[in-house]
Amino acid sequence: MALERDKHTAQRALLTLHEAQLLELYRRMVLIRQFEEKTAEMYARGKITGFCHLYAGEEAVAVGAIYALYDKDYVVSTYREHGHCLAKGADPKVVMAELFGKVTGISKGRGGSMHLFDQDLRFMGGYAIVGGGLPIATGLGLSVQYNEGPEVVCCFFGDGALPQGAFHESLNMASLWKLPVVFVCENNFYGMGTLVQNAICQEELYRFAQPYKMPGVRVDGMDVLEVYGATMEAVARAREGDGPSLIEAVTYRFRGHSMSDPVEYRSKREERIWQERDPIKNLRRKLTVERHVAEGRLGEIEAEVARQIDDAVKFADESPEPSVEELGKGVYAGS
Amino acid sequence: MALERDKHTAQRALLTLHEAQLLELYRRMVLIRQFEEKTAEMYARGKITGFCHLYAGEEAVAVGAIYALYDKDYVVSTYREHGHCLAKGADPKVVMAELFGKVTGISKGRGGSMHLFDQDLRFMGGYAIVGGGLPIATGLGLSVQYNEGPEVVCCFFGDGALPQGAFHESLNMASLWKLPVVFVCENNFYGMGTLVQNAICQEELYRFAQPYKMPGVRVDGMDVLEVYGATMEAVARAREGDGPSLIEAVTYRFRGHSMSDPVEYRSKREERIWQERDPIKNLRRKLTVERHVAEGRLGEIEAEVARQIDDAVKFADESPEPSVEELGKGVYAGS
Amino acid sequence: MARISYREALNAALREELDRDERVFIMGEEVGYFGGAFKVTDGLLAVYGEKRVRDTPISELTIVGAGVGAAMGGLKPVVELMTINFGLLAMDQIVNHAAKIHYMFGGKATVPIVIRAPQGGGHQLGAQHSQSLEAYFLHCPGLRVVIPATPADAKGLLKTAIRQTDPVIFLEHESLYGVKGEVPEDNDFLVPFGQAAVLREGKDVTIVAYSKCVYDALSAAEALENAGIDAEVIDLRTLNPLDIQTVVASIKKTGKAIVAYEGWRTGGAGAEIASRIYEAAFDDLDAPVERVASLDTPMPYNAKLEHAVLPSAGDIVKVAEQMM
Amino acid sequence: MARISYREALNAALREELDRDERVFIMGEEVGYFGGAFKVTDGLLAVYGEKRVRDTPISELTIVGAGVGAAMGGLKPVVELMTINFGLLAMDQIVNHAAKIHYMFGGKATVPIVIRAPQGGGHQLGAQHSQSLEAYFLHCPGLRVVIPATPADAKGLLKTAIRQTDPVIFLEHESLYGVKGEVPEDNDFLVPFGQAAVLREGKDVTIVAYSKCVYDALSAAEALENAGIDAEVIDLRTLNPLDIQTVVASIKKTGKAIVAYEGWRTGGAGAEIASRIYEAAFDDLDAPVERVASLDTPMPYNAKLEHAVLPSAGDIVKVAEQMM
Ligand SMILES: Cc1ncc(C[n+]2csc(CCOP(=O)(O)OP(=O)(O)O)c2C)c(N)n1
Ligand SMILES: Cc1ncc(C[n+]2csc(CCOP(=O)(O)OP(=O)(O)O)c2C)c(N)n1
Ligand SMILES: [Mg+2]
Ligand SMILES: [Mg+2]
Repeated sequence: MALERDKHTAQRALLTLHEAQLLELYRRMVLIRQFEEKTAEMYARGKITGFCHLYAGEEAVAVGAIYALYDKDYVVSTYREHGHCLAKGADPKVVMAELFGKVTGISKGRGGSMHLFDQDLRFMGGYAIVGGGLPIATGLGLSVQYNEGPEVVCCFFGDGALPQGAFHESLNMASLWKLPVVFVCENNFYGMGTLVQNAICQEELYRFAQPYKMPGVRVDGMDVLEVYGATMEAVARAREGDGPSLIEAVTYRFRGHSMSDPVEYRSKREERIWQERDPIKNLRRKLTVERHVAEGRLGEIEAEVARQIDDAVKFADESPEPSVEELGKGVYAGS
Repeated sequence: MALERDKHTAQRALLTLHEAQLLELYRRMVLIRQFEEKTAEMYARGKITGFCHLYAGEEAVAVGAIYALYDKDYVVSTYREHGHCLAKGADPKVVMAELFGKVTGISKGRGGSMHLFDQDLRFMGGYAIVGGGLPIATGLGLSVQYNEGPEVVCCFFGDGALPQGAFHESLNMASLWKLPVVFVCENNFYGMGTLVQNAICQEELYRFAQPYKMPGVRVDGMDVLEVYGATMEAVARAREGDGPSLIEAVTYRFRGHSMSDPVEYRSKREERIWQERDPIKNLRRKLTVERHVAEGRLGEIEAEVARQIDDAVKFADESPEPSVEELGKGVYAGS
Repeated sequence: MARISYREALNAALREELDRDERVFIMGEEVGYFGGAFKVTDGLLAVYGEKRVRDTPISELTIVGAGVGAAMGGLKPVVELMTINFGLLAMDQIVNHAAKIHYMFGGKATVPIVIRAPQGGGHQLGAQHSQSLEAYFLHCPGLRVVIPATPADAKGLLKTAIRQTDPVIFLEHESLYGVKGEVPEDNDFLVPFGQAAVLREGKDVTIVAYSKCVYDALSAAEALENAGIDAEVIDLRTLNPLDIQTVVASIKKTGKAIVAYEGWRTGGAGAEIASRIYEAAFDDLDAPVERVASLDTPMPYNAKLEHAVLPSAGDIVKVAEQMM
Repeated sequence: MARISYREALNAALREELDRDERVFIMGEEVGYFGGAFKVTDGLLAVYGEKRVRDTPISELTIVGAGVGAAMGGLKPVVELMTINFGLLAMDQIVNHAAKIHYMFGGKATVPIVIRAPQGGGHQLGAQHSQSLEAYFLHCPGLRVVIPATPADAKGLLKTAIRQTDPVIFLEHESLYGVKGEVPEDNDFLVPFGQAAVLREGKDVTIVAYSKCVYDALSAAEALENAGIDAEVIDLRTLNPLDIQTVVASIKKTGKAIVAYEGWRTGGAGAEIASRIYEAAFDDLDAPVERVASLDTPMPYNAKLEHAVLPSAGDIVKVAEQMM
């Protein structure tokens, strides 16, 4: 466990980041939270259908890690990717439109909640096969190295992906070739209803880094600054050509696995403990107490985000659906 | 590296095993060596075709590991499995007949060199997909545990299998469920023409055991007693219900990857060094020097094995081919 | 007889076989505490315990491979793939191992594994979660391919699958779990492999279907009746073995055939079925066999688009009318 | 023109495209130092270096997946699977990822990857090393499926595959590497996808084939000539896109068709081809389309058995004679 060192990193970030930067972290987390709350509401109202996996509770991981990246760096994600996509800079309008299945959506209504993508933002996709994104992230890392580019690839996946062969094959290949990939495991203790210790013989997931000769750290995934600090180190290493790292961010999803999960497998008490560790409240406390930011300033951000989310819903609602005539187009890029 | 301890284990085995047992180890290694030399000859003469991967040089691994098993214990192997199959007690006649594609072969001429199988011997098959045997061995381990049986499963595979997802998935599952499986990695430094360090970021393969919370040891795979000693420990553990182990046996294949490999990728010098460590000469030296076995006794064993191999070739040669009429039968076990 | 759902029928089959044979056990992701992603194994853990209802890590290749090994070790594993889409990770163990072992080891090994998997589209789950992949398994000697449409068949075929000795791919359609029907309660109610069911007799056109498309075929037949077209509907129930005789007997009467299936049109099971029809009944056909299937595109998320990709009763009606 | 082998033609195509486009690189097991298990990439490492000719660990799933990612990152990977049999480990990355990404991300991502793989039987390699799996890829929208028979096509189609923008499954037959033929030396010699080649004109029966079976079809045509039967031989060259027009035009003339392919008969590409023929030329057919294919069994090791499983020129001749 590298918790001591990381607490230190977090503290340093809190003290050295400009207020504007800290507020930006706050804004992004609030954006994700409000987006997800609105998404749940829209799902309940039947505006969104299919599988929908919310990110509420885990905001510090996406925001902390992605804030350590440059715009040109790549992000690869899973089916629980609204947060990563928004943190990478996607306009909530086009994300919400995608969830609504509209042609204005980020994937033109063809992808849905699990398959957001934006080449310009270098948000390289949400993949719905557990472990499916890791080989792709490895390949993106290879393309960067091939082009002697400065970019880094940040790949998010859940604890559930660790028993998948793809995880191990990717870590080996990335390490063997010293590819600039930061593997971020979001350990939220559950893969659907399965506790991590019922799926993996090793609960300290960062330990899997060791045989692959890469740094492995466990960080508090409810603390955006700690995630940010650890990712900064991993990114620097990757950018220097020193190869990949594994970050295990310990976090918690506040809601069920997907919108249809009644979450019967965990206790109210457990949920309460984690809600107290809410990453947004966590940063709010630090900002107001240690950096003396006025509550009002944070309130303004929240209100601003709320307007943005309302606009997103309005945009999504008013957007047209893709035309059925176009259906067969785009199966092939060529001809 | 656990070499010190294992040298000690080997020495203990040398001192505590009965002479008859040591001679049996010797006999089995000689059987495999002579069988493989004859196989090469028969291949050159066109009696054997297809892919054929010889085990010469690695005899100490199969013989040492399998001698630590009871008859009822299971063995799972790869395409380089003549040695494992013979060490598990197969009659060289039916193995040779299989290579000749005869109906008297151990797999009725349908399997060939890469697919030997005998349920009665609990030799559970040679599999030609790198990594393919590991999940199957894991499942056999599950069947033993399910039936509360005393058996252990011993699974052989090459260094080339370590970057395969199946290896990791199997180690995790076996450890998570404490299955009685002994994973024996034959690290002969090459997967076809690829050096292990060009395929795996971690050359000390036994280290992969660590995150899976199972013992991992590296042993001298040219010393049958050392392999035997390490396997005895792993088998005892498995039989006690304490779960799987990983043994990395460092060894060397004296010939090419398959009969068609001109072995251009390694140096004569390297080959010579390893030939000096020949596991058969190695045991011969110990038997004559430390246990005062007469050279003549060993010569008798060799001559006896030579007769057996000649008989095997004769049997294979004279056996009939499977009938083409039967071809479509046996695709399904039922109906 | 009891009127129960397809899901309940599967659950009943599992319970009965777990009771009947100690060697039978269930293994898969979320099959235990969660009761199965589609609740097919609901309640079984409580009754049979962890030994016989085993939750696994997310490791499809090794789940199937461990099932193969367990079967070789004398057990009768019923492995659930959460959906067939994830089964693509296990293709090596299914095609290179499960299907080959009995034959390539000279008949000395058997692999009595049942691999159950939900499949199909229609729930806006997008490109990676909506596939129907029976054609892959049909094109692999050594595997039995079972694909029931009704609750009774779901029960009877699953019990047969568990009792026999070859690897079986048992494909359930995600849209059918809630469908109800009369199901025999008899513990020895078995539906044999390789016997298609004529669900509706008719003289003008034969609609051959399986899985969810059986219902589309039946609706189409009703609609066609109003238009004065008398359709016969056949449910194949298993694709391997494939009961082409029943289909041919029908075509001798109708002279026309439509094959309806949800897989992609190109290279789907419908191509094989059509080819077999031609080979066996060329002279009896008045028109080419028509295929009604999914369009050849990855599944889009948008509901209207998805609806347009999937085959429907309406599509069958349209095609049947054009054939007349 | 130069008279070179299929293997050399592939090697030349790779060299030319490596020279032409900096983004092109090769990746796979043993492609570098070893020169490829079948020596297709022989000599390339020495010229192009490790960056562009990359040996990989044995990790099929991640080799293909890394190729997909590299393609999304702007490169043009040519991935070699040592044989298609091992490609079953990579089905998830091929079918769930490579084939879907362009469509499911709204057309914004492209995956210009070429996945080359030897396949086929005939060398006594047994059940796990002798498969022909084109049907799996044909049944997956989003993939192009290319399967050349001649050295010239091997070169021209591989170059086209590398230059275009969709994922391509490029299947080579292990028995063809040594086959020689005239191959254009022109650096811009491209063979377009979706254009079948009429290799021999005839008026009595159309033999549709691809890959190694093209040679069987040509031998059969010669043998049939002696028996007074004039066969037309068509090499499809690509299965997706599938040039059914050329086939239909031929059948309009001959009235009879045989489809010859090495995959298992049931559910193979031949079923699709036959279905398309019926759909487009039902009234022109005098007899059902005949399929000549591998028997539906795992491949046995014994040479005689293997020979009996595989389709042959003799089988085509026999079927053609029966059709007359
Ligand atoms: C290969 C594969 N197997 C199974 C599933 C079904 N499934 C979807 S999410 C999930 C759990 C994943 O848990 P984890 O990786 O921890 O991510 P989390 O949902 O906790 O973010 C499962 C089993 C899948 N999508 N892909
Ligand atoms: C999945 C898979 N990929 C590739 C191959 C081709 N192949 C056969 S043996 C081999 C090398 C394996 O090396 P290793 O595991 O070290 O075993 P060794 O031959 O040294 O005993 C390869 C790449 C295969 N059989 N299966
Ligand atoms: Mg999780
Ligand atoms: Mg090796």
